[in-house]
Amino acid sequence: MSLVEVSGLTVSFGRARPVVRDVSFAVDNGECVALVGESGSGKSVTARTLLGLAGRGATVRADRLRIAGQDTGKYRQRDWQRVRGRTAGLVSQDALVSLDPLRRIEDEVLESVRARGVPAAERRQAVIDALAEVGVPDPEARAGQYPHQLSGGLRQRALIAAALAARPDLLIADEPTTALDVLVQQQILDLLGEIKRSGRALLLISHDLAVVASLADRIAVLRDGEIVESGPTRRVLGAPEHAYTRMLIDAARGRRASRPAVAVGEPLVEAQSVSRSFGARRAVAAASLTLRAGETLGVVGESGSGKSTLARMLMGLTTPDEGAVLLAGQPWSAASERSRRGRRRDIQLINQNPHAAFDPRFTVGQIIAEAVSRSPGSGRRVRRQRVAELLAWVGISTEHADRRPHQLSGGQRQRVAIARALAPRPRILVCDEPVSALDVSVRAQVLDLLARLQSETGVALVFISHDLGVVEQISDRLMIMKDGEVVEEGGTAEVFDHPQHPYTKALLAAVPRLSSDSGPDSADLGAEPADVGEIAEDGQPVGANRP
Amino acid sequence: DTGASGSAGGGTPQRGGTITFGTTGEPDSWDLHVAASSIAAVALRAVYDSLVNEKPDGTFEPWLAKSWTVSPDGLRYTFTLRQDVTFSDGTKFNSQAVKANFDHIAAPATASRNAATLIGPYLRTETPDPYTAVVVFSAPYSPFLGAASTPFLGFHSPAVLSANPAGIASGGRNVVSTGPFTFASVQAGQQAVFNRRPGYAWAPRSAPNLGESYLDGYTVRFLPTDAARVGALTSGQLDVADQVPATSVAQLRSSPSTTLDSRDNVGAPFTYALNVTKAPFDDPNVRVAIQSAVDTDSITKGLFQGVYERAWSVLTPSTPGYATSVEHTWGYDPAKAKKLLDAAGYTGTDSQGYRTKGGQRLSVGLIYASSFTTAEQLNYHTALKDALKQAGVELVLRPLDTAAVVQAFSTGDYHFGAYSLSTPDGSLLRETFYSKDLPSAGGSNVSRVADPQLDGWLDQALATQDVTARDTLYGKVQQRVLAQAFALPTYVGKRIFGVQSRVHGFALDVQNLPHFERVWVS
Amino acid sequence: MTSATLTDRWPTRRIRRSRVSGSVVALVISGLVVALLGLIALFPQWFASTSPDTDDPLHAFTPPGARHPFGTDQLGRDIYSRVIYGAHISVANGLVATVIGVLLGCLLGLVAANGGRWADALVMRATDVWLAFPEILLALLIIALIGPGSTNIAVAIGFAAAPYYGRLVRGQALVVSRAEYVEAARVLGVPPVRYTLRHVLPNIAGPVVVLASLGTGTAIVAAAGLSLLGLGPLPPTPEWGAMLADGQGYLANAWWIAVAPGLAIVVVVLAVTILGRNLQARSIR
Amino acid sequence: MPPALRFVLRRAAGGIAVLWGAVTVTFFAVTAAGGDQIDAILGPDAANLPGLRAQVAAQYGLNKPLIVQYLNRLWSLLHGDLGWSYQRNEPVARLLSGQVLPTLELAASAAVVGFLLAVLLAVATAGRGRLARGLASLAELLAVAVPSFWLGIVLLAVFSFTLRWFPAFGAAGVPSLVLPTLALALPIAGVLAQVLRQELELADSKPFALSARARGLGERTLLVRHTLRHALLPVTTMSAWALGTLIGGAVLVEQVFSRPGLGSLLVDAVKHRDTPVVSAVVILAALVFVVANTVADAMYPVIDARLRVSTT
Ligand SMILES: Nc1ncnc2c1ncn2[C@@H]1O[C@H](COP(=O)(O)OP(=O)(O)OP(=O)(O)O)[C@@H](O)[C@H]1O
Ligand SMILES: Nc1ncnc2c1ncn2[C@@H]1O[C@H](COP(=O)(O)OP(=O)(O)OP(=O)(O)O)[C@@H](O)[C@H]1O
Ligand SMILES: [Mg+2]
Ligand SMILES: [Mg+2]
Repeated sequence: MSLVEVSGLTVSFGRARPVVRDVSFAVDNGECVALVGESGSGKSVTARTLLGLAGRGATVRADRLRIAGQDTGKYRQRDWQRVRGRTAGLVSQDALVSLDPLRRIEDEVLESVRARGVPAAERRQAVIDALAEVGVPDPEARAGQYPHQLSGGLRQRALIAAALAARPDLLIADEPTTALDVLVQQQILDLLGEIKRSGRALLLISHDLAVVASLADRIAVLRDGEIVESGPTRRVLGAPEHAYTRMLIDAARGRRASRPAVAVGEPLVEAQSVSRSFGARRAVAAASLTLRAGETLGVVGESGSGKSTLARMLMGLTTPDEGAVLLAGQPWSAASERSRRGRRRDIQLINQNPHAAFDPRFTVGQIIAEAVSRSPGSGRRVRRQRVAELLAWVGISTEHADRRPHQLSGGQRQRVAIARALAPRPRILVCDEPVSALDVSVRAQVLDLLARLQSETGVALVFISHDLGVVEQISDRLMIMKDGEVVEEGGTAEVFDHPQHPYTKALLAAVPRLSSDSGPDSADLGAEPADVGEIAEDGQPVGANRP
Repeated sequence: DTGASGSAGGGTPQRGGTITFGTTGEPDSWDLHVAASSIAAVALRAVYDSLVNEKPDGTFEPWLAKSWTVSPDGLRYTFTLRQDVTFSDGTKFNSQAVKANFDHIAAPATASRNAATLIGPYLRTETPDPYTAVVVFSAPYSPFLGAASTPFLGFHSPAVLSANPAGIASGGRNVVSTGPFTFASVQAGQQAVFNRRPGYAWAPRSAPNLGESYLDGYTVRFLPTDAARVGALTSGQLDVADQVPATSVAQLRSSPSTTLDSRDNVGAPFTYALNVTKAPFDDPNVRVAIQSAVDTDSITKGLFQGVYERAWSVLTPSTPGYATSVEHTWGYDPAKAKKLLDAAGYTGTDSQGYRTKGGQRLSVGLIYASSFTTAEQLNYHTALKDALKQAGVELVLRPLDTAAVVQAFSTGDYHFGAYSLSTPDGSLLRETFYSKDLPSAGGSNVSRVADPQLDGWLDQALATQDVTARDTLYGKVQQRVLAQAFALPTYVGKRIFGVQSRVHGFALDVQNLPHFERVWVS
Repeated sequence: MTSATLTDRWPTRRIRRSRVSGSVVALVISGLVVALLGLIALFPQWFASTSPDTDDPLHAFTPPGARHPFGTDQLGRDIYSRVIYGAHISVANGLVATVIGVLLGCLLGLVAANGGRWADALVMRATDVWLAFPEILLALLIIALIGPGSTNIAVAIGFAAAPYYGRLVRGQALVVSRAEYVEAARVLGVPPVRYTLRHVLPNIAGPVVVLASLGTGTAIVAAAGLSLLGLGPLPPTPEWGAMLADGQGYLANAWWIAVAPGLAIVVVVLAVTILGRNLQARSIR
Repeated sequence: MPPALRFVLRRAAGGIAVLWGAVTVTFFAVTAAGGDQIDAILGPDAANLPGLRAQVAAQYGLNKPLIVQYLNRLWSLLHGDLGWSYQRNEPVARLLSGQVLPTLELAASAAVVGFLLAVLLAVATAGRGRLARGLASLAELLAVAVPSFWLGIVLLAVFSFTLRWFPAFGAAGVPSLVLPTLALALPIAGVLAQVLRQELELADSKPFALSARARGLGERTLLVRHTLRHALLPVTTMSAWALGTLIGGAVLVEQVFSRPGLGSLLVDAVKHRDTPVVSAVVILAALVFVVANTVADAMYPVIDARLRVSTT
């Protein structure tokens, strides 16, 4: 008997098209099943439906939906409450905000402990045990703390503890690592591995095949509410049948770009040991870089390492405390804003969050037109033509020109941002996490666009990301940043193959990747993190300074 | 005369109980020597006694004074005082007390508003012996007995007067006098509480209750909103409501648990004085035109739902000296108004329909103290404005703060001033139309009339002690005032009390003041 | 970071979206009602049946009926016509107060946002003090100083509301001038004057317009309240609050005098509130 | 010093500064506009008596330099001396003391009733079907749009004058409190209910609510343990606004119901330009406001641990 048996599951909200369609799968005792798919493919809805929490206004139909052998077709609220926590525990998607910020950790875990029926006197100990079980250091002290006092990794652990404390047969983990830094992600995956080894069934949900590959016995690939492919992990990864699965695998595997040799031209932009502090915090410390025409410089580092600050100094938006930035050999950071204004079109910026970078009152056409009108010699007609040209170039149809940014999808927005950045025909394009907010499939399109852009216009790129896999695809050279300092710099292949700095090593090791024969047994989970210090266990919320 | 009627019947008086009396507001001062408002007199009548008592027929009887004489020249009033009277703090009432009080009224520092007018050309008080007081005037002053019968010329305890005269204004235990009740406490804006004075035994002879009050006490609540007062009466929160608005009369009449007790106001009706010194009111044609342009009949009937009568004269009909001969001698006549204004040269018409002369709009102003103007009066101002507009005259309302009104009255910078006065007799005419009684001199000659003929009649009336002769003179005055349109009388207000049926013996005296010592409850 | 800014304390800012006021239908209806009210306020003579201040004392206190839909008052004036003409005054009061508040608020907010740290601190502390007075009380204090009357009431209310707008404008100005889309314009080399006109001001204006439309309702109510206290325009001006005050005295025998102007206030406030919230819901997206 | 205490002390200092500002502003506003203070003191009849003006000026210290007057004012305020009413010729403090209680009674009962109504309405309708929420938000919108003073008039007309269920005036006992409380509480309840419901629904849609449900919590437990606390946070923020509305509304409602209290005192004083009374009431209101605000600020960290340590 399977723990969970689903067949023909269809979930719809209101009169809209069902968001989950005819989904079937099963989870057996002690087994780990992974649901993989891009954002909006219906992973979370499927998972919640297993707990009777599909959501307000949801209509659930299924040929068969059995939990622990019981048919849930006639379940009422009360029956579901018995299933929740006890039969199946959920570690929900937004780990960082899934703990009630107004209550202590112990109160949250206690709810599960109580549900398990632990006598009052032993509850406190049970809570501590539950926390210790998931590897929370110093559980006695942590129990009394509030979520905001815990780092992201610890919060995720506490959430898992709260789910496990009720001793469920099945643990559903919905994107358990998405909001976390690479190194922390690794730790959580290790923990899940342990849980699985302890004999509990796991339903693992992720958009990233690489994350689940090492744990899952079986994988189901969801797309647009339907399972396009499913089967044993080794089979799915080794011999994908569906094109979509193949694309996911490609994205997860990473492709080292076979880039033509770099044309070493004049330095376009130069940072000469620039530093910048905000109050006591040193955001960037004595960083230097040189960017030449036609090359791509990747800048990598975890959240808060100073990447954006460096980018802003290159853009002349933040003045360095020390050091100087030169643009085409001329003073740039030291120049007055007035004198910079005319030269600004040479260096353009693409932001992580394009939505915020558009005036909400402007249409796409107006946004581009504003950028175009800054370029010289443009009559009204010429300008309109150029707008159309630019939009066509980034693959936005002209009918979108009258829309406002909030009416576009994330990928479309980023393309509009690229079109705007291109409008003044810049020589340098600074991209600050341009694809972090995008789905795998969209991400690939945008990266392709940038690559094409570079080959067609010869623009120099500064490409900032926290994701090594992404940088690897596009960069000629790499810069690794940690706590504001550049810890390593070199050609991409060189850094990947022969990392020098221990931090770089740890970073590379922590990236889950798919080797061609990935599977639960042969997973390349990487070594234990090298000596890089505990990350964010100091009460400083991880990712707090993310937009 | 409804004064003694209403709720008088109902068996033998019983002792005990209290009543709550709702009035329109809080007195401006609890010191009757200072206060201007009649509310103070209403609330405190039963706390103070007077030298003499005015009877319903207009004659006087002994009260704190056993007897009195007036010197032939009218300058000296000699009172022989009762010897058994004490203040509630135990001080004896004697001629020294009379002197101290009258001197207090006359002293400028007291800043008396009403009592100083009432006491007239006061010179001094002589005290030949402890129980004889001689009040001396600088000019003959025949209304003095009437004045002395009001509570405004009542007596504070000399002890208080010497210790803390300023404190009297704030009421409560600072108010100490000889009357049948004592002032227990006051809460600003809310209420004042009064208790029975044990051992009171010097009521005037005609009083229905000669001894201590029947009630243990009474409470005066300040309820400025008419609707609230009426509502409180119907819901039983009040035993007696003062100044029931005319528009509520019909409703209250139909209620079995309450009775109404009403009295025409004594004194001047609500009157608009036309300032004859200010153009265009220096032109009699314009004044008479104004008089003819206002349909006081209809306005009064509508606004007061037939409860008040229109006024024919500058005295109310129940005031001694009222001349019935002026009735129907003037009134609403739009054609006449039109003709007179044409005659006065206001023949043009401007874009808003007002008459003009030489391009100048016929526009006049009415000043009033906003904080002392009742809703009824303000409604009348509004009605006047519209009536004059129909005749092509613009009326500009000019609400001012009190100081500014006083200022304007003393400089004469106004067209209309409005007043209604309560004074027990026709001597009011002197106050309102005698050339020397301008507001700046403390009088009420708001019309600013300086008419030798009027002055002559009024002088004669002041000098004579003959009531019939005096009334004839007052009649002439009224006729001339109206013929000349020095003033536009509008309506005769009524003082209407709503009384719960459990309350007995509630009655107003000639001065429209309640005597709580005569009231009892069943 | 401790407490929300005072602007947040204006409750209307917090109200995101409610069922009734959130739909397009509500937007259209409230927009139409506001437009109609605007027409009435501008051209009362098109809607009124008679002049608002012609007395007819012999028909005083006529209950609502065919001839007088809202009845007549103590002087026999047609209450319907008075309510219609009153729209002119009450709406004008609300608008004048709001305009004063917005102008003063913009001045404060822009000075605080752009005048450097000291100016900012000074303005913020001043608004702290300002906001410590409840609005009506502050208006009363001002009236005690400058005297009653229609204009003075509008001035007092506008003055009392100014710090709310000031805080909003300051906050908006700070947020908008640091917004990434303004930065994007700078990156393109757009000169300051131009991006301020094109991007900063219009985006500040949005929320201010929303708050102002909600504030107009509040101001109309406040003005009526002060008139009710007898601090309003002179009779026979058909101001709604003054009419309420009139009617208050005749509640027992002629309830309709106080009911009609009150209903008028409710309709206006409902319309501008629903409109304001719709605008807000739209602008928050 | 523990951070919590330091926090409270800092807020208190801020409050005192605001209060000082309020006193200063009122003082200078009154003196700047108050050329006629002496007229107001003397009243209608005595205003033009020559010697009296100087005498009064001396008596009230109005002849001293402005700065001395100001310092005197501060000094006497520190001693609880609120000044002297021109119109009633009494210490303002004594005038106020008699009127504070009825106003407090009204404001407190309106606050409690308004809050309870709001919580009941919000809890009963949050997350319910379209109809229930539609009706509730319609009611709330109406409650917000109906001015409390007019509501008072209507309540009076219906329940007092027509049905005679409640007394029409006064401050005696519970019956006389019912109608004014309702008039004052309903608009506030409308606003609070809206905010509460939105916050409840917002909290309910947060991930932590999902994980709590996934732990098997029932709806009522979820409400009590989790979402209600979240919804109450913004209500705490709004307490200052509600207080201002209560005080302002009380002035008008007291007038409508002829209730004794600060409102009638204040209105009377405004009409008579009795500036010492007006400024005393206004300062008193500012004091209450500042205290309430400080309390509310001190409450945040109690409710929300995130605000306890100042990490920035
Ligand atoms: N309560 C709800 N009401 C209406 N639509 C919903 C609701 N919950 C989810 N949806 C819709 O269902 C679809 C699937 O959502 P779901 O959260 O399952 O996606 P997902 O695969 O988990 O994506 P992600 O990776 O972004 O978490 C989406 O289009 C989403 O908008
Ligand atoms: N304007 C600012 N004021 C104060 N501190 C700042 C400011 N900008 C950045 N910092 C701080 O400087 C440090 C570096 O920030 P930066 O944004 O450059 O990091 P990042 O590497 O881009 O991180 P992320 O991946 O989260 O975007 C952070 O600790 C951040 O909190
Ligand atoms: Mg999801
Ligand atoms: Mg960044």
